[in-house]
Amino acid sequence: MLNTDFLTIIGLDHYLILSSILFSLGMIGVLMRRNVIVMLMSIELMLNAVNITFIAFSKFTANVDGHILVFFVMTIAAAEAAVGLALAVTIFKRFREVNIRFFEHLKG
Amino acid sequence: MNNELLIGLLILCPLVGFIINGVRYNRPNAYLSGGIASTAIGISFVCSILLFIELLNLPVETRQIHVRFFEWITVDTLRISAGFLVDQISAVMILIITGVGLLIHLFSIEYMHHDKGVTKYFSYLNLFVFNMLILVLGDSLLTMFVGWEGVGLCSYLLIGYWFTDDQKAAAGMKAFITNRIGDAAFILGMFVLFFSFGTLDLQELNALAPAVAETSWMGAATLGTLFLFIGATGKSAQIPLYVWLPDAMAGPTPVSALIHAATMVTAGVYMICRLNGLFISAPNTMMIIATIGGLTAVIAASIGITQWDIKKILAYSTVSQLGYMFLAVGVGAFGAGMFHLMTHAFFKALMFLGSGSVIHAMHEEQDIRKMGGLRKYMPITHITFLFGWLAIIGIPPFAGFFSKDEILWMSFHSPLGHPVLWAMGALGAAMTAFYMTRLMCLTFWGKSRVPASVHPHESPWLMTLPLIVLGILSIIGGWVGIPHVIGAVLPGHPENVLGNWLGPVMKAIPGITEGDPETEWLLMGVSVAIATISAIIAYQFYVRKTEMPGKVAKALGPVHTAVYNKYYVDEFYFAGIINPIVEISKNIWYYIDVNFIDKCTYWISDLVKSAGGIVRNLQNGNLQQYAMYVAVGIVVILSYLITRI
Amino acid sequence: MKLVFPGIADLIHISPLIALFLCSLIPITIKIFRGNKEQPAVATLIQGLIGIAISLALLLVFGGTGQTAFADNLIFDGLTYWSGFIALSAAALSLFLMYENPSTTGDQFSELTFLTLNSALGMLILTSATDLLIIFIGLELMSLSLYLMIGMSHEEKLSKEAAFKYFILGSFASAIFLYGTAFIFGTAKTTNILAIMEQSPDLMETHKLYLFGIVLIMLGYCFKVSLAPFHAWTPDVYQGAPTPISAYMATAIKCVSFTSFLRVVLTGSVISSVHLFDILQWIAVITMLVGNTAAIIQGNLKRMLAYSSIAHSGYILIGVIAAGVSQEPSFASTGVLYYLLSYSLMTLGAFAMVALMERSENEIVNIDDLAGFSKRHPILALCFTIFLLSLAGIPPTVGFFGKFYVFSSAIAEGLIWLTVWGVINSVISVYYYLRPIVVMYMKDGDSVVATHSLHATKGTIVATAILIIILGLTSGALFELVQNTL
Amino acid sequence: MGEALLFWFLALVTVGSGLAVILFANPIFCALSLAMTMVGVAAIFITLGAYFIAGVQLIVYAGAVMVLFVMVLMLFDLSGELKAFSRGIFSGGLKLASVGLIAGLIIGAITLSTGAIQTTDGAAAPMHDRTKELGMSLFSKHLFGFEALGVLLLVIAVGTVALARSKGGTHAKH
Amino acid sequence: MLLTTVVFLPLLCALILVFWPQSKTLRFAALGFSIVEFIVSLTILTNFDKGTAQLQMVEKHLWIERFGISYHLGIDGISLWLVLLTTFLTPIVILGAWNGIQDRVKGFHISIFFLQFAMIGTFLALDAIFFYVFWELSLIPMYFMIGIWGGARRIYATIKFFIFTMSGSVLMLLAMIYMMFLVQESTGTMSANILDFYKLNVPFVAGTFFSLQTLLFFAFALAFAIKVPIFPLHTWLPDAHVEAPTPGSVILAGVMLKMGTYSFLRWVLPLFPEASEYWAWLFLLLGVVGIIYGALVAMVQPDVKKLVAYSSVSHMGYIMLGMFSFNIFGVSGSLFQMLNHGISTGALFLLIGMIYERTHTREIVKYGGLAGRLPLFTIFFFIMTLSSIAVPLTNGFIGEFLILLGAYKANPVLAGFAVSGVVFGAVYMLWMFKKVFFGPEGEVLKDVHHPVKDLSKREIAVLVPLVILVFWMGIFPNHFMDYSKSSLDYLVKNMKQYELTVHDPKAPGALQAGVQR
Repeated sequence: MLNTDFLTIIGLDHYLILSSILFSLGMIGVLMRRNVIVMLMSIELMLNAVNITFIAFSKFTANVDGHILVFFVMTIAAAEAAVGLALAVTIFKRFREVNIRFFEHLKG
Repeated sequence: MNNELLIGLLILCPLVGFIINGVRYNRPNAYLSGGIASTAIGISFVCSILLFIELLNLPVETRQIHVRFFEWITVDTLRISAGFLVDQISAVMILIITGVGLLIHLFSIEYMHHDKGVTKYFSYLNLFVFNMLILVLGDSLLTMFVGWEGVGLCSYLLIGYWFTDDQKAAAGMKAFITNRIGDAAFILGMFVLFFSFGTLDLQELNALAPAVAETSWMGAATLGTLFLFIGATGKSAQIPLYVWLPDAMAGPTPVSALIHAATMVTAGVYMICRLNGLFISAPNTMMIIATIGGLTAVIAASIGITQWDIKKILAYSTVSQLGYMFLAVGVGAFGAGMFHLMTHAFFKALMFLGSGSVIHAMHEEQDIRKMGGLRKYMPITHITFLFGWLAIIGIPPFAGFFSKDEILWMSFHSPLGHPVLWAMGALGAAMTAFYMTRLMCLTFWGKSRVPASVHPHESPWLMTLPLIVLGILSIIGGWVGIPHVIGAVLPGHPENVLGNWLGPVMKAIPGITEGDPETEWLLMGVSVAIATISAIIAYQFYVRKTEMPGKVAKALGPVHTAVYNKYYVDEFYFAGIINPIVEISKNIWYYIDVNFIDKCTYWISDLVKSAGGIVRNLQNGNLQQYAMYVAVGIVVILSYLITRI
Repeated sequence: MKLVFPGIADLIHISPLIALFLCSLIPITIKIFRGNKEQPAVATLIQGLIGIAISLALLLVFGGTGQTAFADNLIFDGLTYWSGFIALSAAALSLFLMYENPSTTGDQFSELTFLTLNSALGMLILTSATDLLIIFIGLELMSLSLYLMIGMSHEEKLSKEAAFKYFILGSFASAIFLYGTAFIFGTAKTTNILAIMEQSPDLMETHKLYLFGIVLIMLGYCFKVSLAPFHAWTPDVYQGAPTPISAYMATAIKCVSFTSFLRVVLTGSVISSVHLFDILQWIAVITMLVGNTAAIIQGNLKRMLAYSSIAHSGYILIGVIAAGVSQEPSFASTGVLYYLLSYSLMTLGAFAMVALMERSENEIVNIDDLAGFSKRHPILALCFTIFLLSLAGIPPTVGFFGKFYVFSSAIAEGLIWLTVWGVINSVISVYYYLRPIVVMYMKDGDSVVATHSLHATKGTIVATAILIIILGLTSGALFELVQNTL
Repeated sequence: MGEALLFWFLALVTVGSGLAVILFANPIFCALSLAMTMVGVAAIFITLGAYFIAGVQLIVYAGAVMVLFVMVLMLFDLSGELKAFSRGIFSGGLKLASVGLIAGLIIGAITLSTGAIQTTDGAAAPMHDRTKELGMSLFSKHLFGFEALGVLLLVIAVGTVALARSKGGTHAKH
Repeated sequence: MLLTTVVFLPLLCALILVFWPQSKTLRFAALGFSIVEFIVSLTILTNFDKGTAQLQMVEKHLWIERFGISYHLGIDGISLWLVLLTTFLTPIVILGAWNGIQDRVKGFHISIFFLQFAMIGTFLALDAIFFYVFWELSLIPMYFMIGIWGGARRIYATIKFFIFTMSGSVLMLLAMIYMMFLVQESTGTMSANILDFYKLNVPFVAGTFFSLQTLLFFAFALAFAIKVPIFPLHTWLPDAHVEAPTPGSVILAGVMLKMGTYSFLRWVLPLFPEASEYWAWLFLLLGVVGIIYGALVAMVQPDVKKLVAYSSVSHMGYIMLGMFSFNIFGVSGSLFQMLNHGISTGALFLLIGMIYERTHTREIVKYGGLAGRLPLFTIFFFIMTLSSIAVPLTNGFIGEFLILLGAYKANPVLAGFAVSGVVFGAVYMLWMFKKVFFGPEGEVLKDVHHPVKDLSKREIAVLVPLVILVFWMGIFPNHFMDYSKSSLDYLVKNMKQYELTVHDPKAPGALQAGVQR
């Protein structure tokens, strides 16, 4: 007899696992994509995953603080995106390159 | 006069002489510096005579003068003071040292007056006398050791006196180092005695020695005396440490006379006599001493037969004679040992000085093959040398006869002795007679083989005077020890003066019996006969049938080669001991220091650096790689936690 | 729902922060009014310094009371007091260096000052925050300002790369930190560490996720204070960033991050999990080894100092661990604070020395470039020697006493094995700290300072050198002083 | 059941578009996929009753941030970029493995822990709007954070402008 | 205040020299200062009470209250002569460096005074951390001295020196901290005071390495053993000596090595008596190995200075041997030998420096026949050689004899091996002496354009005090040993429950155990 509870009853686990998968995808993006802009996107992905976690916890523990946290995180994520993109533009203008492997002058 | 002052003067005069001459080391005036040095020794000589008289005036039971100047080393129970003891034994010694020393100083003035470093020479000589006096007067083993090392040092300086010659410098070094080996053993001996008896004072040691003879080899007295004896073999050139003495002939000849014949080399004998109470309680040691002494007497004499260098012959003769002395003390005849020490000092100093005179005359030539017939040119030297010769081969009534005879007799008669020991002594006597006669023949007698360029001449009076004095002493010196059997038949019944004088401080050999006069006479006759025959053969060989030695040598073949090459002992020491040590040292330096310890430190530093290299390689500038480290770090930490909790 | 509105007391508490923010606005406002033209750099410098001074004064007056503000979001205790003091001082000294460094001075100095002051503001928030969210905000304010500051360097290549690397990795670490916060929020139902402190042992028992949350948060800190294996950004960024900013990062950021880390550790997470404590020990050991071994083979002075900074993080972590396991954490905390102070002093001095050698913004200062330095500048060479010896931990400098206190606290907790690693590493470190001294004194060369007019930099160097000795000799009194406020 | 279906659908959307973000070679597609993800996340927020947050998510993320991304992408000349991933098979494998392990470990911890978290049943709880509650909290308990965020945004604004104007920035002479 | 003056006067001198004008007067000023310091230090002698083993002239001020660390100076019979040796050697070194050091003269003299400050501090400090501060501090000036004024491989040598010595001492620091906590455990307050350390009873378990006392013992011993240095930790020494400038070598050999041996007496033996006794075999063995090994390796050195450096290894082996024989002979011998080594090896280094100034080489093969040209030099060298090979009536003999005596009491077999050092010592020194001074004139004398001159008056003035001491100590050792007798006696007899108190001159006699009148 197959237990279908996992499919039918959606609980905290589901949201958390979803968020962890998203988080991992974001990590893979940061770790493996060669384009710096996509790396920035992946970081956004990670932050989104975190937000899901917050909200899920907030809902399942009836704690409204989670919403505030998400609100703050979003703001900061936006700020980060701004700074990241500004930096990306700067280095693109300088190196004419978005492939991360060209930024290896500092090493050793 | 005050005893302290006397002893102080006695010891310090040579030191003052050393300092004066040492300060003016670069003024080459032989007469002035020699004068200073001789005066110093002269004062000491006078002091010794005064001390001797003082001693004579004391009653027999308390016949000693003991002064302590200051505490030298005081650590817990080790209390050594700068204390000096004049008793019967050391009184004899200081007389010999200062007396013979004075003569040799005088001889040196003339002998060395061409030399540029003569002032230095005299300062060394004075320093030597100073140290020798400390050696004989020191009241404890440690003070004795001061002189013991000091004389070794002076010997080093004087052997290497002509230091620009590499070989001479090396000879000095050899002497010092060989002595040092002995000294190391001496130090160990002191330790053994100190921790067993709690003192290093000579008299106390004698008194504390076990009353019953020690049979164990590991007993304190045996072990201690054995170590001391090893020390003595170094200083007194006995097997196995005798090798330095022949080389020591590199020094000026008067030095050989003073240090390597009359005084320093006898220090070992003196030391054993000094500690006779202790040594006698260690029969095992005594046996070894006697054996070594006998062996040395024979072996050194045999080498002496084949040598061509006048001084080398005398050197081997000295080694051989020292062997006699050890034979004497080894069988417990301390008095005989001292007696031979004294007569030997006279005649061997005489012979060395005589050879010096010859060398002087021959313009520094030492090879007796280039001499011969010198009798004509140097009558005084010849005559005095003749006395010395007679004395050493033991022809009565010359000094050597009495002392040697007493030794041979005691080695036969003493409970510690053995006929084999006597046989060795007799064999040695025969050989001695042979090579000394050979020396006489080749040097003074026979045809002259002197090169045409050399014009031998008699030495000036300052050199001949000491020869004459010593020559006389070589004749009459033995009369202080006329043995009882002879004395009994002579008019006026001369007693064994020396024996009686030393008697109170010499412990009797346990179990000695009254000797059988017939046997004594017999042995005496035998030894004189051997010596005479042997001398006659030598005369035949080297004056009459001069082709014979070559034939004999050829007949003996390898034996002769071995003896001629001194049994290859030096070679053995070099190949077997010295070179391996040097090689090992090089290797341990190279392999342990440079290649192991340092390599280890390099290895550690390389390890650190290569770790740094790894980190550097990880730090490859790739951003994603860095992020990966974070990810891997998280994985490791989380999985660790999962597995642990 | 109970609402707590902030009152005037809260405002007084955060007055240093407010002052810092307001003063930071002055230079850019003036720039706006001047029609987007830079005012003389010295004026900007003075304004910035005034801002820091006011803030510092307010902090010293009102701080250190141990009171909380803004609904327990902030706390103003001894840790805040001292680390704020160190951070603000470091900011002031770094401003001096920025003022004279070719890669930071001139054009846009007022913006730089603005960012510097605001990043200092972020630091003050970070060091006083007790809520993980506020911590995060402080962290971000501090870091984002720094990313921008590095990116604004006049040097055109390496600084951009450094800024970008720092940014990506920093954001990555922030995300991880945040994820950890989320777990804690979910399990402990609050993000306030004062509130967590009480339930921490229970949670540790029951909730894996809580433990993971704590771990992820710690990793976020480990990244900020550059502990191995999260250190990789440090050498690159320190090297690429303008030297004054490297100095600022190495000192102020490390100081406040460690203080905040300490605050989190003191919640009891470490005590209740012996395994966390094991992990931190290993991190400390690896960090020290990585930093010291890599520093040995560096030729670039700044890079070497960066690795040395990593290594020092390891030493400090020893103190943090000791504080975490201790029953009486104020002892170890004082050690950590003293170490941070000492480390800040000597690192600032050392970076100032690097700044002194830079003729242009593109200049790379290698250790070998110091050859013959001592002959031309004996006093500066002596000062540098003092910095390096202090970094190596030779008495009686502050560096020695820093290590002494940290190791003492560790030994008091029985962490002997850890301290053995610590001292082994300090021996390794001697090797590379001696190298600049060797080059300066024992090799001939024509090394000179960039220009002779770098008075502020020189002043910084001499002042820190003197302080290193004086604070070393009076370290006992200082220790008492700090411990009494904790 | 419908709720479950909705969840699985949204999960599929977010994960699928998330996957697309990291798989597409062309960054424009990535950006569009990211926007899709954001929308999906917003929808999940709604299912979790966070309406306000969902709105903010749509406005800030899907609106502002994504536009920013796309604009920046337009600035760049990306014709040369044909491959999505960095080179290195070994390191790639290691990266994948470690991320996978992290995910696995966290999921494991989640499944172990959620039982202990006292969940008020999400489905049972009324889905009322919490925006007011949120506002109250924001201006009382979280006032400081809010103000700090304000400062942060100002700093970012000034800073990015300054960065853009800096010598090495967009106006740099090449 | 006397000890404070003695410790800090050199620092003051260094500070004055910093501001002294760069002129010829600098050297005179430095010489004058050092002589003043010596005279001041001599007043210790007049104020010293020979009859007590307690600490005298103690000064104590709390420094770091929380840790019980204090500024704590005091002197007893063990440290007395080492302090005087330091102050005595300094003027000699300064005078000896008159011509040798021409580069950065000011820095050099500052280093010397700084070094003197650190060394005296090490000998007088009675507080663990205070001691450690001085201990480490002394590395720095020596590091500079070797590194700046040294020979061709000076950098390698100086770094090796620094890292070797440092790596030992850090573990000691940990051990010290640990002991401070032990004090806290037993008395309630933390203290780094050595007097409190002495009162500790550190648990000891025989037969294992991992017992507390053993570990602490080795932590301390390692630091000191490297400094001494004991075989096989000695390899820094030859390098450091060879590369160091003459003054550096003199101070290194003369005083710095003594810091290690002194510290054994001050710290290791009384603090960890059981462990010391249990592990004595190791140190005795290493001492003997060091004696023989140093001598053998010295024998084959091609470089005079390296030879003397290895001879130091050998001599320090004697000192260790004496110390770990735990009887009054060995211990007083090793203290005496510390002074001897300082004087004779210091003098040898000075002499080598003098000849190096003239010939610019130290290779033995290039010398030869110096005795003919440089008689004065030869005489001085010979006297120092004698002292080095321990000929009676020189200082070396007293030390070596007592050490061997003590060692014999402790372990006759090892002593037997050690005695061979007497022979080897003579071998390498005399061999070198022969090669350098005797034989035909060597390469260095053949340069007709630069004839090698004999010693100048200045150089004679440098050497004469040393020669006087060689004989003074050799002939009247009691003049020196009397001062340390009480302390050493007390140490040997009460090692197991060693405790020191502060000597109150008004109430003498409390702690005179074992003093023999």
